[in-house]
Amino acid sequence: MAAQDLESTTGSQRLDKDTRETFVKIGRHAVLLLWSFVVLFPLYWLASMSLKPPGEANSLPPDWIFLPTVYNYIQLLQNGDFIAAFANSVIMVGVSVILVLLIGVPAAYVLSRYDIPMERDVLVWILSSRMLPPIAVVIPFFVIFQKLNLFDTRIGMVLMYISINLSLVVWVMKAFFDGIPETLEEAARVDGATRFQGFRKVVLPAAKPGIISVAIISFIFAWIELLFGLVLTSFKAVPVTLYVYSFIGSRSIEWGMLAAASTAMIVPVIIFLIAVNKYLAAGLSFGVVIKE
Amino acid sequence: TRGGAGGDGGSSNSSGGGSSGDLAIPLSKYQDANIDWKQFEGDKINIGAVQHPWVSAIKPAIPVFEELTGIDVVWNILPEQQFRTKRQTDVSTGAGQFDVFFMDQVVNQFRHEGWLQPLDKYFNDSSLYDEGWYKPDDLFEASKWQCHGGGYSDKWTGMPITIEVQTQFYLQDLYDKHGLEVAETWKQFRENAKTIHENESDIVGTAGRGQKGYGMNIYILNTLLRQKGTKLWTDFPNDSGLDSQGVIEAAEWYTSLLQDYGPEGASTQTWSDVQATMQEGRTGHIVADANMFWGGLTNDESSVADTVQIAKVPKPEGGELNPNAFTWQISTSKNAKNSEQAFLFMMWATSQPTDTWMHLESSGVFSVRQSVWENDEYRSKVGEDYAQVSLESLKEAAPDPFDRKYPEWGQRYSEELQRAIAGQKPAEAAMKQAAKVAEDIYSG
Amino acid sequence: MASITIDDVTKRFGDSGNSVVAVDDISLEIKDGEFVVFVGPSGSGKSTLMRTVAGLETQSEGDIYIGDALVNQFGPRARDIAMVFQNYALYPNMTVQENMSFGLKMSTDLSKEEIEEQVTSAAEMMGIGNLLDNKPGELSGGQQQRVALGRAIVRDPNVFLMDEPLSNLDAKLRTTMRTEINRLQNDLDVTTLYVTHDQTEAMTMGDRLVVLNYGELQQVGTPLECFYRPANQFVAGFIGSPSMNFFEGHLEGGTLQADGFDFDLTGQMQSSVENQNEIVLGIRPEDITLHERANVNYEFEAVVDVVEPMGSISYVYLRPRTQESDKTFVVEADGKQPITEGEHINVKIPKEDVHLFDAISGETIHQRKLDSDTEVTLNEPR
Amino acid sequence: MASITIDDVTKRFGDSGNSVVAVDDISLEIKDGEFVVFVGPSGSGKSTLMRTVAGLETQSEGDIYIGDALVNQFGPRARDIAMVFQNYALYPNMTVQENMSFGLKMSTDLSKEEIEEQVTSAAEMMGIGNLLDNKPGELSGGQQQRVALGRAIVRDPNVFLMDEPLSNLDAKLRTTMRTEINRLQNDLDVTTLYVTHDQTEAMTMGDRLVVLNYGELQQVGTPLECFYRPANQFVAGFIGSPSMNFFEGHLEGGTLQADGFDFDLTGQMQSSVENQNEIVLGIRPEDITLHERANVNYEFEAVVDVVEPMGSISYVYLRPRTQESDKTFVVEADGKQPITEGEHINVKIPKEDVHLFDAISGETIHQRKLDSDTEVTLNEPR
Amino acid sequence: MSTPTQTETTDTHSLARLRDLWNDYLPYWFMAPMVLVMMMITFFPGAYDLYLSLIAEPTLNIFEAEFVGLSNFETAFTRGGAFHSFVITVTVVVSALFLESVLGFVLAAFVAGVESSRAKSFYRVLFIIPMAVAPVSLATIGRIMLNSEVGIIPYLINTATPFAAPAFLSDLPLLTVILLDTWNWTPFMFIIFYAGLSSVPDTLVEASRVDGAPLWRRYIHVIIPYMKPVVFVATLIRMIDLFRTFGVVYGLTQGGPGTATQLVSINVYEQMFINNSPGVATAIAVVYLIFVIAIANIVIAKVGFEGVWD
Ligand SMILES: Nc1ncnc2c1ncn2[C@@H]1O[C@H](COP(=O)(O)OP(=O)(O)OP(=O)(O)O)[C@@H](O)[C@H]1O
Ligand SMILES: Nc1ncnc2c1ncn2[C@@H]1O[C@H](COP(=O)(O)OP(=O)(O)OP(=O)(O)O)[C@@H](O)[C@H]1O
Ligand SMILES: [Mg+2]
Ligand SMILES: [Mg+2]
Repeated sequence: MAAQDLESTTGSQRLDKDTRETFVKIGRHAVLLLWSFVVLFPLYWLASMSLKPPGEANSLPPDWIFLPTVYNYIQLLQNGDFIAAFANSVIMVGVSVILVLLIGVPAAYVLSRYDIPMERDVLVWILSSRMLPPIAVVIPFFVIFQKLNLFDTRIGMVLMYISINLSLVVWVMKAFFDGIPETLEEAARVDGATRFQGFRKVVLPAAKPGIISVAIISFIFAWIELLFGLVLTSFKAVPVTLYVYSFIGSRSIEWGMLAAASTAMIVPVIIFLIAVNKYLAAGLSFGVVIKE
Repeated sequence: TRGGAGGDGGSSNSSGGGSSGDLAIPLSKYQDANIDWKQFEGDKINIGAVQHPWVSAIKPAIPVFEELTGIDVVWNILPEQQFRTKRQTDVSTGAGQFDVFFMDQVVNQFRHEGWLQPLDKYFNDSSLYDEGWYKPDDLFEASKWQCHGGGYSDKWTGMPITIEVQTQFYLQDLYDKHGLEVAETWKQFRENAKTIHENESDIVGTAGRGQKGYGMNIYILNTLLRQKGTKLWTDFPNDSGLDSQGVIEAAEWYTSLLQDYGPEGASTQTWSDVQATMQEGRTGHIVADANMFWGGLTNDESSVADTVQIAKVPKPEGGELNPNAFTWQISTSKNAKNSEQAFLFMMWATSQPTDTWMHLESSGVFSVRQSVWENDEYRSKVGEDYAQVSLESLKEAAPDPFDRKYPEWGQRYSEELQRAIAGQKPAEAAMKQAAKVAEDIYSG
Repeated sequence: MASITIDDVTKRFGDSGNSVVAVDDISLEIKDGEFVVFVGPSGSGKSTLMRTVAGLETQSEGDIYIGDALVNQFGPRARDIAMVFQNYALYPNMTVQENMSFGLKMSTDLSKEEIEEQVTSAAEMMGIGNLLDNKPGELSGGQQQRVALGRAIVRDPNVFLMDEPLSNLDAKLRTTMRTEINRLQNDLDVTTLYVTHDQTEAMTMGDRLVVLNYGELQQVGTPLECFYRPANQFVAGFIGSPSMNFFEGHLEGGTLQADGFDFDLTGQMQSSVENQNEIVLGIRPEDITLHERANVNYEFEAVVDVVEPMGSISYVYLRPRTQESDKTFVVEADGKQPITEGEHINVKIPKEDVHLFDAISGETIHQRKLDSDTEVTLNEPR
Repeated sequence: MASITIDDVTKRFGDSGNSVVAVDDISLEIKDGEFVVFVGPSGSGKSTLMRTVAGLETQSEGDIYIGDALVNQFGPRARDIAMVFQNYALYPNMTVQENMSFGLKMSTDLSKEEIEEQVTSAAEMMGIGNLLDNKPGELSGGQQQRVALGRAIVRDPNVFLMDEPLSNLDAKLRTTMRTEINRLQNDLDVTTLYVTHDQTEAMTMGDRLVVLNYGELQQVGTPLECFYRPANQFVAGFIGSPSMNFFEGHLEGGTLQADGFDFDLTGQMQSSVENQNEIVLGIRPEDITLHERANVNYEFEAVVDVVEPMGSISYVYLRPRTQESDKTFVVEADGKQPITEGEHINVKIPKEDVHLFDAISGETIHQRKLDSDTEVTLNEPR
Repeated sequence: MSTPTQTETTDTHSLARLRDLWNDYLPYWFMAPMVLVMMMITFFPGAYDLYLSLIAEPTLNIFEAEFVGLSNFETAFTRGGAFHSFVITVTVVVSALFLESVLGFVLAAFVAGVESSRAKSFYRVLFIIPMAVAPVSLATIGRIMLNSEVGIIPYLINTATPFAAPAFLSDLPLLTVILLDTWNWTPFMFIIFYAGLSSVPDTLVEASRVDGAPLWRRYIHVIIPYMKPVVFVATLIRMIDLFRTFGVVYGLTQGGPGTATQLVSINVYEQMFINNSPGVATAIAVVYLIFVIAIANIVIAKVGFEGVWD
């Protein structure tokens, strides 16, 4: 190709590329902003319902501008039961997330790295634990919980939360471990690390985005869980979800309180998300580390 | 509207050791009774309750009961749907956690499964019951009837705590504007709805429950069909009567009313949508729904508080007024550990002193006792209109009979009605299908 | 095919606070079809410069032209390049065949068969023809590197960028590959930038050498120019293996007083020196001669520290007998010349082979002599 | 420190159906403290053998002993080794400092300060002292490789395994590192296995060379042995750069008739030959001499194909004038000797420098002559 | 120094022995708690459901139970409307899964491509939040927002666009359910895909750029294949979760109008808690479990889940 050929091709490519690049950029931002709107609008509406004075929650045309009142939140804060259940949930869910990671992540590692007999069947079996609708298993669980004295205990609820998340953790983490080259562990073992140390010091940090993402999801799954909390507790271990619904009465719905409680329930999730946000982004580039 | 602290929580409200002077109701009101109140001192009962105003109304009086009997009361309060799940799990596995629980449309289902414990044994126990003091005749017939398995049992299945009855609601300012009269008949009602629907841009003629569910659309339709002179199960369990002319006419009327003058998507509206629509002044009427909406429509949640009016439900020309009514009863199960204590509680809670206090001093608006509705203090407290319309309706009220498979076939029946409201099939076809399904369920 | 112009390009990594300057204000013109070899110590910015040309890094300052087009805003795809990455960057989920075909599939309209044919023949040529169905994870290091090279050379791009493409190959294979790359580059006449640490590759493959240090350009010239006419002490020391020996010294009336010996400057040298006093004398190991017997011509006596036999030659590490520090210098001696460690030997530094550098700036003050033939070929590209 | 015994070790990859034999029945004894260099073409099984010794691969057959202990069942940790991986295998989430400390933390009880001190001094020595807080992803290729090397050398293990640890370093740094590794190995007296493709490293670093090809052992011996006394044509061709030139020929009454020239065998050669007829003559590029003027001694006239100037020497590629094929051979000529491409020149093959190989088996039939001094040092480890 | 044997044998220190025991049997220790929990949460409920599906009346005393063979299964498919709900469920699963995967991936890729790290963090947090809205809240608030008369969404459509708002819940129930689920659960896909994307080595992307691949082909040929295990797992798990979706849909439509959104889980719920037919409910659940296991197996067999380094 002669130089002028290049010139013309790159010239046109340049045009192409410039337009395409801007196009892509604008398109990307448009999509992200659009989705942000789609996500934000109901959330905004929820929050605004919680901040509107009584009677304005559903008024149309909407009061876009209104004097926000924290009345509902004050009510919520003064509701000792709500606060207690909130704290209870934070503890139970928090502990369950830690435990489910402690149980699930090592198992996922083994499933990823070792030759397990009937590996596929084991994996499907694990997955089968989330195939039945909770509705269909809640009664058996109720029966066992009664027998084992786990009914209405925090330990019981933590166990339940573990059980709803374990399959997720195992599967997703296995996938992430599969993506981490074994060379890293080889290096660790040569460096004198035991298999466990290799796992803990080298593999785990490399799997951080995966761990964080399953932690987030597990947290949320447990946090919004309703059915097991409903059936398997009565006083001591009641999760906050049940309280949110207590604003849906027999012949009236307290929109403001419902919205406030629902909003309040999102807050710990946001806090959790912000706390782990930076780890979620911490992608590793194995490519610069091993030649392959 | 919603009273008291949400949810269950903790144990009783008894602060313990408070002198009777602090109590909401003087103990003397109960001590006249020839009942051994203290026989279960130190026990504890567990109440499974729905998130219902009754709970908030009675809660301040619980210390009275605790003081009176020495029994601790523990609450377990849940939203309706969640409560049903929990109650069913509890009784079906024989766990017997609840000594007292709210009972509704499933009464005969539970009775048939042998989960419910008839109360007659306790009524007959003189240390537990004193008829002269309790005055069972003061209870509305409708609620007593429901407490006997809705006509399917001759034994007490529970004791009534609340009753609500259907009434209609309308907006006075619209009526004034368009020169309308309060409708007494279906025809009038339809015309009123038409006038409003066609002359107002942002306001629909009427709103009514369209959502399926045994407490939803058919709760309204059942009234209308009874007014047409027919009833559910013309011949139980062989002929459901749902394909009779009266039912079909009622269904056609209700369906076309909602389709023509109801909101878009009326077929999916539940009581909360209906209420919200009215609260926002987006509808001229509510055709027939719980009188208990009154509170929600007149409090500060409502933008129509000063113009909304209550009236009895319309009836067909020549038909009878017999609005649907619904009673929450409280029952105890076979496996409950403290049934006697539970009975003491039920009786105390539904007794005249307690009920009167709940309505006069607390937030009750749903008394099962006629005497309360006639009480002037109460009438002036809740408003003459509300009290009078409710009372008259209650006297005429005819609740639904909840046979043991009502939940199952009722669900299918309401599905069919919902389809008709949604315009997916004609009302007649829907009702015929519903009849078939209902009968199949009993024969299959 | 296209010329490449690198215009005042600077590349900084990190945020402005504690940034690392990987490429420091480099300007360079590479002619269409030229083969340019980049050399420099590890970390001197070779890869960074190459990646900037590829469009994988965006320069912090400066412009890059390919042909006449300013390509600052272009991605690698628009620049139409083929690259061998220093770390291979093979696709782990694709077979060798797929790895090598990928670029052709993406950048050309060739039919499946044509692609397969080209890939197979390139793979055969590189001795990995029987590994086409393997995944990169099943290959040895050298085989992986050949796949990485193969992936680039099957293409027909504007520019070849090769970042140490032969570092993990054995000497024989490297020779073959070297020849193949040169042949290919000649055939296609593609402008090529090539990074290597191998002196042989640096000296033999390129039209011009580009010497970098700390991100700065040290010298651009033909390999022989850089070897015989180094622009500064760094280049002199960097090109040639073993390195040129340097003796620092103080100039005292036409005599360089180094640690352990004196060296008399020729008149020509003296005239070049002007008034610098601190001078470095440079002489390549192969130019120094060792003599068993004393001789008028030798400069000084030295002690043999280590002898590294290399087959036909030996590297002898020596220390001037009267030197104070224990720095050694290297001499390339005939492999069959019997030299034992600890022995005293006479060293001769031929005057015509000596370079002189300014000890402070490092600039070359005096270049060695060359016979006129060599002098002529210096500026000729290979 | 420990001896290593590799006993009939075979390593196959893949399932029995289509398996690849990466290491083929190798037996080898490595003495305590010995420095052994593995060489062989790419894919010859060097890394695999090394990884097997490390315990990262389990051999398909055979035993490995470290010291007197059979370690087949032991993991790398129990074998107490330090290894430089060919692909570095740095921990991407750790800084350079942490990468280098990791092994010490895991395998010793040293205090934090001691570890830091050792790591810092090793890093300084390798010129990466200022990069201690960087992550591997922010380093140049050579810097990464130095981290990988540093991670191994800070430790004090039973065995060092180094798989091409210097391949991405520049010549100068490589020389320094070579010396450092040797010094360290001497100081610690750790048994060391070292893979390299660099002829200089192969010749100078190890006590013994192990030459592999296709997973099979070709020769084990001191570097000079392998260079001067190659066991077969493969070793002869592999060791030394540029490679030995081979001329195939037919033996006709004491004269080897090669393509383009005849070569008269000496009596001694003839007696070694026995009754093979197909013979390969081998001679190293540096042993052939070129002469402008005709001379009784030269063998044949040749045409200059290419001249590669290399600084002090040039590689001249020639073809016997009357040769039929266009195969060339290489001669190492003085860099200042003026030779131009296309020129005709006379080639001399000194009889004493000639090797003869059996053309079929490749076995060496006749080795070159050496002066008695060299002969003696052949078997001495460095 | 010692040879390895000596290190091994002289290490008779009990703590060290314990450590060896730990490391030698590491896979067992690692698997044991998971297997234990799994046994607890699968075997008993599974067996219990199977048992219930085979008997007439629920009873905990197996000796009193009246086994009725497959009659519950028969009822499930005749009166129980099991087949209809399977069809509805599959429709929802397929469409929601498609929407959520595509949207989740596109969003993850787009967010990963955002330059400003602040904007990136913002999107990352924001896009996850919908998942944290509790199902019944979402359904209740969603209902009111979609209400034709007082809902904000129909209002906005009617006032801000030239279109007339449809009655979402009655005229487009299935679509509404699918869209709401998409709003609710796209975050799940987003977060896993995002984490997956951030573990794709830069060098691969660089290599593919140099190889001249345009953006979308880089994704198709290099990035997605590389993160295949993650994509696969996220999709599979989401699929399985979708199969048992309950809360939001029930709260929103209760399976209506009619049975237009009668998902399997809603059907099971109604059979169990409304009709009081645990036998039929569990029969549906059992058939359904077999169905989903079969699908999962097919998907696994067809797509496979090997990592790139295997
Ligand atoms: N995991 C594997 N699966 C299949 N074959 C493999 C695997 N690892 C290596 N091989 C093959 O085994 C042979 C030896 O590989 P090895 O890595 O030992 O070579 P090497 O001598 O180190 O080569 P290089 O110098 O190129 O690094 C090669 O042919 C290679 O393709
Ligand atoms: N991503 C990065 N972040 C920070 N510093 C970097 C980064 N990449 C490279 N550097 C630094 O820039 C300098 C030049 O690196 P570069 O990779 O260009 O060197 P190089 O000449 O290719 O070296 P080598 O021969 O070792 O490959 C080095 O000091 C390196 O540490
Ligand atoms: Mg580099
Ligand atoms: Mg190797």
